[in-house]
Amino acid sequence: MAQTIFGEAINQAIIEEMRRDESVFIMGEDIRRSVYGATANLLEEFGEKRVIDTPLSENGFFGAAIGASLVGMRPIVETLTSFMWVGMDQLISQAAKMRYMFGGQARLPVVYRATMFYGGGSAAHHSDRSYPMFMNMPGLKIIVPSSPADVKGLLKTAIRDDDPCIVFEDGTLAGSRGEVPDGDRLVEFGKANVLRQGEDCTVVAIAGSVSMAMNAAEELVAEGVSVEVIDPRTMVPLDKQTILDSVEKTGRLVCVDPAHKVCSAASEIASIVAQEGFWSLQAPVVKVASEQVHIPYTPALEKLVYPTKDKIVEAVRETLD
Amino acid sequence: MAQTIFGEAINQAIIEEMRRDESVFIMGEDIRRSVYGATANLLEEFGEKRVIDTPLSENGFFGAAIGASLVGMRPIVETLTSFMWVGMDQLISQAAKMRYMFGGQARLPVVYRATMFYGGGSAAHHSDRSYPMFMNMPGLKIIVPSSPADVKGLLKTAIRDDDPCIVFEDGTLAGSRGEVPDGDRLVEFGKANVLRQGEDCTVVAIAGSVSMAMNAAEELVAEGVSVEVIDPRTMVPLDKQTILDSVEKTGRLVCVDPAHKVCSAASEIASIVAQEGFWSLQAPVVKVASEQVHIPYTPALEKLVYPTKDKIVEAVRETLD
Amino acid sequence: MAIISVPAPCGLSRTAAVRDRRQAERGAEVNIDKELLRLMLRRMWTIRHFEVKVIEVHSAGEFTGGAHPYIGEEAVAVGVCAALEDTDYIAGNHRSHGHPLAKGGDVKGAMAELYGRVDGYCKGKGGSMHLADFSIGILGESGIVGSSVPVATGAALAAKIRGDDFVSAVFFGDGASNQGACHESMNLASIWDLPVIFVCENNQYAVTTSYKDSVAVEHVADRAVAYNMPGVSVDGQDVIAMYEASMEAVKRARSGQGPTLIEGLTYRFDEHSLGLGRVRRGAYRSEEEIEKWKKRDPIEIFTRRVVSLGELSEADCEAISEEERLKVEEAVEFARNSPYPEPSELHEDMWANPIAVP
Amino acid sequence: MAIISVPAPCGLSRTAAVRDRRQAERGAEVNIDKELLRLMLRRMWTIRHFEVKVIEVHSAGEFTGGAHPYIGEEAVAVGVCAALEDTDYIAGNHRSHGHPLAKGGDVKGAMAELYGRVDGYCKGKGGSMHLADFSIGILGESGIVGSSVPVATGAALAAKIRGDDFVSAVFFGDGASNQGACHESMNLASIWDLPVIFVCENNQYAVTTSYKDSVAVEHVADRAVAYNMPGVSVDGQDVIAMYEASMEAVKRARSGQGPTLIEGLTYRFDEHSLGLGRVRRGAYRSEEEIEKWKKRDPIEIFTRRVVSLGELSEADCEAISEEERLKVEEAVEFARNSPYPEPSELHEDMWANPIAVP
Ligand SMILES: Cc1ncc(C[n+]2csc(CCOP(=O)(O)OP(=O)(O)O)c2C)c(N)n1
Ligand SMILES: Cc1ncc(C[n+]2csc(CCOP(=O)(O)OP(=O)(O)O)c2C)c(N)n1
Ligand SMILES: [Mg+2]
Ligand SMILES: [Mg+2]
Repeated sequence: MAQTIFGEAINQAIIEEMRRDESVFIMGEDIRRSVYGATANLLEEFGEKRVIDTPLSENGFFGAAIGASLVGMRPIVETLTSFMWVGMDQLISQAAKMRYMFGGQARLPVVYRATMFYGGGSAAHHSDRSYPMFMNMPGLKIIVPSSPADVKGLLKTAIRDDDPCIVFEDGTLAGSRGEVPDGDRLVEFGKANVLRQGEDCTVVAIAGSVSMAMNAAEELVAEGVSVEVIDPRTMVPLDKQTILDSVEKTGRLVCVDPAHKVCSAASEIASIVAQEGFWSLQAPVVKVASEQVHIPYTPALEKLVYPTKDKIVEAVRETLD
Repeated sequence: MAQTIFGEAINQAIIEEMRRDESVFIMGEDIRRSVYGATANLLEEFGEKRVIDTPLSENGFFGAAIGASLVGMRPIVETLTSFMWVGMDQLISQAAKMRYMFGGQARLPVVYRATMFYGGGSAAHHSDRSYPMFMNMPGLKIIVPSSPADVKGLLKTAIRDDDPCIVFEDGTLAGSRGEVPDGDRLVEFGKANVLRQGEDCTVVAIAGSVSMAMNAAEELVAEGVSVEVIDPRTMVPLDKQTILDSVEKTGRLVCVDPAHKVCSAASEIASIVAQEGFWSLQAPVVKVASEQVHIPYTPALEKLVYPTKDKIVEAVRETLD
Repeated sequence: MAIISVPAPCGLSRTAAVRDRRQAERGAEVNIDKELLRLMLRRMWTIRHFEVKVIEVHSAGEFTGGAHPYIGEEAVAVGVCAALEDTDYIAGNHRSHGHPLAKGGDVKGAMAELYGRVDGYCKGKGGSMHLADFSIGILGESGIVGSSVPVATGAALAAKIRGDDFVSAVFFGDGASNQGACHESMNLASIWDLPVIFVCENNQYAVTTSYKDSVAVEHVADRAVAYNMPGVSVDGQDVIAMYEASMEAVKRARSGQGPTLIEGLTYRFDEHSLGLGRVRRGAYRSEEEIEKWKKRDPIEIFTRRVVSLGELSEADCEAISEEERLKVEEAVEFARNSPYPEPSELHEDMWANPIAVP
Repeated sequence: MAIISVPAPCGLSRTAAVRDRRQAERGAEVNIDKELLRLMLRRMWTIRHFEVKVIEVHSAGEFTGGAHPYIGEEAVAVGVCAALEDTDYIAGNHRSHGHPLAKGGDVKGAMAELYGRVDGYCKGKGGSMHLADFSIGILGESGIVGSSVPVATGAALAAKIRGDDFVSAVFFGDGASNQGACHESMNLASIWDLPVIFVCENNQYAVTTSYKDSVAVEHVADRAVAYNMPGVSVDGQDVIAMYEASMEAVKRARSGQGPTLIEGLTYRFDEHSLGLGRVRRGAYRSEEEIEKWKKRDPIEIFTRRVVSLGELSEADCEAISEEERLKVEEAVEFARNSPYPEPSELHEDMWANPIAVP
């Protein structure tokens, strides 16, 4: 175990997988000089053929990664969520759909690492948290890690997985630290992480909101409220059983999601529990997700948009009224 | 009142609005010859300047419509949902975000008419029902008409609205008939249509699934079950009050949605009721949405994907168990 | 060894590139193995009979869904694929039957796919617009115009990274050439010297829209200069010319010199599509134009030529056509008798590493 | 009336287009109104002082968020905008301060926007990358590279449809030229003869990536042939040359002859950005290269020239600089004193026809 920064954990995962498997390569904008921080030292070790700086042509190189994956390579693509709109057609029409529409012939072991910048004044064009939109489209595995250990283990699993994966890397966590187990440790897809056991209310939180949920739970101890905190870690596949089991125990559910609230991952989880866990519920499900506005530049407004510890505390209290 | 075909109602709306307002123009692929049926007779009446055939450059002309709208025009763009992936960046980064990020300076009276082909063997690339993804992104008004009268009235409202609207035209309705009121009749955004009053269960249905819900309701009469059928008609803005009021009366909710079930409009509605209408609910909310697979070409499988009258009947019975 | 002379294509003014190519052809000696000539003819006939049959059974309502006939354009795909090995890759578009058949795809599998049956290439899940056979390098057709161009470019990228010597070729239309995907892919291929061949099937229309109204340059091949790669406009009714241009491009690609843009000047003899999109016929193309082009039938041109040169006999050619016709008839029978997939198949083939169905 | 001679640009080989243009410049008489010369100098100084100040206050932590300095590139935007009227439109990109200031945007509003205050152009909601002032035709900067190119093309489409005589100009980088959006827009503009000017600011790098590694052609302007429009590479350190090329393009545009692609060969003197993206300096550009280009400071080049020609005095030029410096200082004071928006502002400005907040 070593204390590791989130960004370094990503870097380690890439390096370990590139060492392990020659068919893994990485492409993206300005990755050779590691402009976004996660691709340091790759060029030196793996050379120009496996560490490729691309032109500003997201649709083109997102698709090139797909083509390379079809013929046996395992590409990793670095991008930001906000640049995925430009390359959307390749992500949806090709990466997500190809295997099924070709009757299972295609194998697409391609990983898109999409950083979610937000929370630091990056404004409407650079603050997308778009995983719920991709959840609606079958065919993509959707990974939303919340700790250095998880991002490392899940990214490694994604690289070895034979399906297209998008790893949404929460930019608010870039500098966060945490224990990362030594050695070649994978984190399985579809296994939620129960970070904290509790009896009174289940809080399901995603990516950057997980630590807020933990802090909220901590704060609520003083009020004698015992909160169970669950991080699904992967949205596709989603470990709904762990959530349902927890709600069966607590009878209450708060869904926390940094994405926009309408048709969010929080909405999806709430709707699953409203259908499959209804008889366990003793109170309304409460969503704590981002306000349905674009991300304002000014810090005076931006801070109002996202889930916070206080909003979560409030939501939990609401379920207990 | 005249019996009118869905496609003709669209054509009438366009013609009436183009006559009324010189700044309205229409662009799209092969619209002069009305390849998709809704743009017949426009070229003859309005000429080449206002009826523009575009090259296959969706990102380019989706964006050109935005630019034209900024300087005072009111463009209508014809496309298919499945081609929107190609032009996604303009829809999201510009149409949806521009007004807010420019502090309210921009006015974008642009309408995208996006036909949803599905249900007739058009396969994975031509069968998208993507409105839930757009619902997650603030800034776009999302219209999902289910009848000739509604598509006409809502499209007219969209053309006069000063915000970007996407009108999702359900292709399974293209040939359907219905009464369309004579004269210049608008349908207001954000006003759900209660098609049928009922006491036992609320069924909220969208676009092509509305008639299935009506048929299901009809069938359930024989079992002594009285179903209330609500068509939200616009997803953004969503008339949640009408839904909540109905559930308060019936205590039961079935959400029907032709879109893929995960993070669907059905999920959103279910989550709203699980939060704000929880105390009214006497049974689990049931979602009837499309299976989470791509649309298979073969009719043997395709027919299994979507909501049907039978699935809705089953779902209503489930809420009454 | 045959001296092939080419009749002038009609209706298209020609760029320098076309002129050069055609000069080179006129009177130039062509070394093409008789077996390859037979194969080219055979594949053109496969496609022709396939498409004729598809129109017939589709209008009889034997299956639904869209289908885009390749009749009139056979020489383009066949010329290109004749220059490829089984280990090379192709990707295509919505006009999707010609490419896989030209690459040697199984006729039965193709037909069964159109019928939506389990014995189809894609078990009935893809249909007309999504034919694919990975086992012989057919990476699949795509319903979204322009969308397979980056994918084919990526296959070539893999070759470059691994040092493999396969090439990839991608077919797209004059309409598609206006998609950003084409621009981005050609630039990528050029800066990275990728072994990819961009084949623009310029049949002069995108549905009802003339390329003259939608492509700013006279020839799509003129755009190659914007990517610093060779661009050549070829008579797309002449399978030999297509083959030769492709051989040159393949040589360049395999020797690490990078991509080529080949524009095949051609024409679709039929309407844009069956089923999908009710295209009103007539207004956008004159009867004269259609008739003029139908006189330039690629199969007739080729047959006349090889027969007059004594390369193949008339009987040979007829036999080939007849064999392919029968193969298509058998394929239809095969397709009709193949079962539809079971309902339990619905969620199969979504994932290589399956997950629970949500 | 002044004879303007231009020093040779360094570091960039030149296409025929550049050579022609530079021949035309050498020794050619230039008729530029003294007031316009003063205005060009003034606006270059506005931008320069603005950016210097932004770097200073940003590194002092007075606001967060990214900002992309335009220092070294002032002549491009100023030369283009000097050829435009208030009623013409511009759109820009992430390197976003130079364009609006060159178009005559209010310095206070710009600075207050960077500070996230209510008196900013966009009430603090946009920030550095989304400056816009619709009242004088600034349709807004865009953080997504290439994304404003279709938008500007659409403004020009409106002019065409209505018969208005405004033009629109759009600024994008060498990196952006590889986006499909540029390809599609240029083709649209060409086939429809739209009054739009595509201004590529070729500062030779996209963040750390050299255009030589990412653009397949020697000059972005070489791509104009792919759209059958004039393409010209201009010395982007020479505001007069940029102005003249723009005037020609504007004339073409206003008279219905369609679009022009102008490539300004330039260089950014500073790092890619402040804040957003921690760009490691150094490795990708040599110190020599940077020094060489800094000797081609557009403001110095211009000042030396107009002074030596006797068009403006040294004192005039210094006064202009000082006035602009003070204006920027005032703007900072103004910005600091402007309030942040109230929380109640959060949901405002989403809709022109408001709906209930979900
Ligand atoms: C992105 C996209 N836009 C529009 C369409 C609808 N469409 C299908 S084929 C076609 C015309 C294509 O023309 P071209 O590329 O020249 O190929 P051709 O049909 O002539 O072979 C159009 C507009 C589509 N499938 N995909
Ligand atoms: C679509 C998209 N991809 C990537 C980025 C990240 N990014 C911002 S600026 C930039 C470089 C742009 O280079 P260029 O167009 O040459 O403009 P310059 O910065 O040199 O002025 C990159 C990669 C982005 N903002 N948008
Ligand atoms: Mg065509
Ligand atoms: Mg640049």
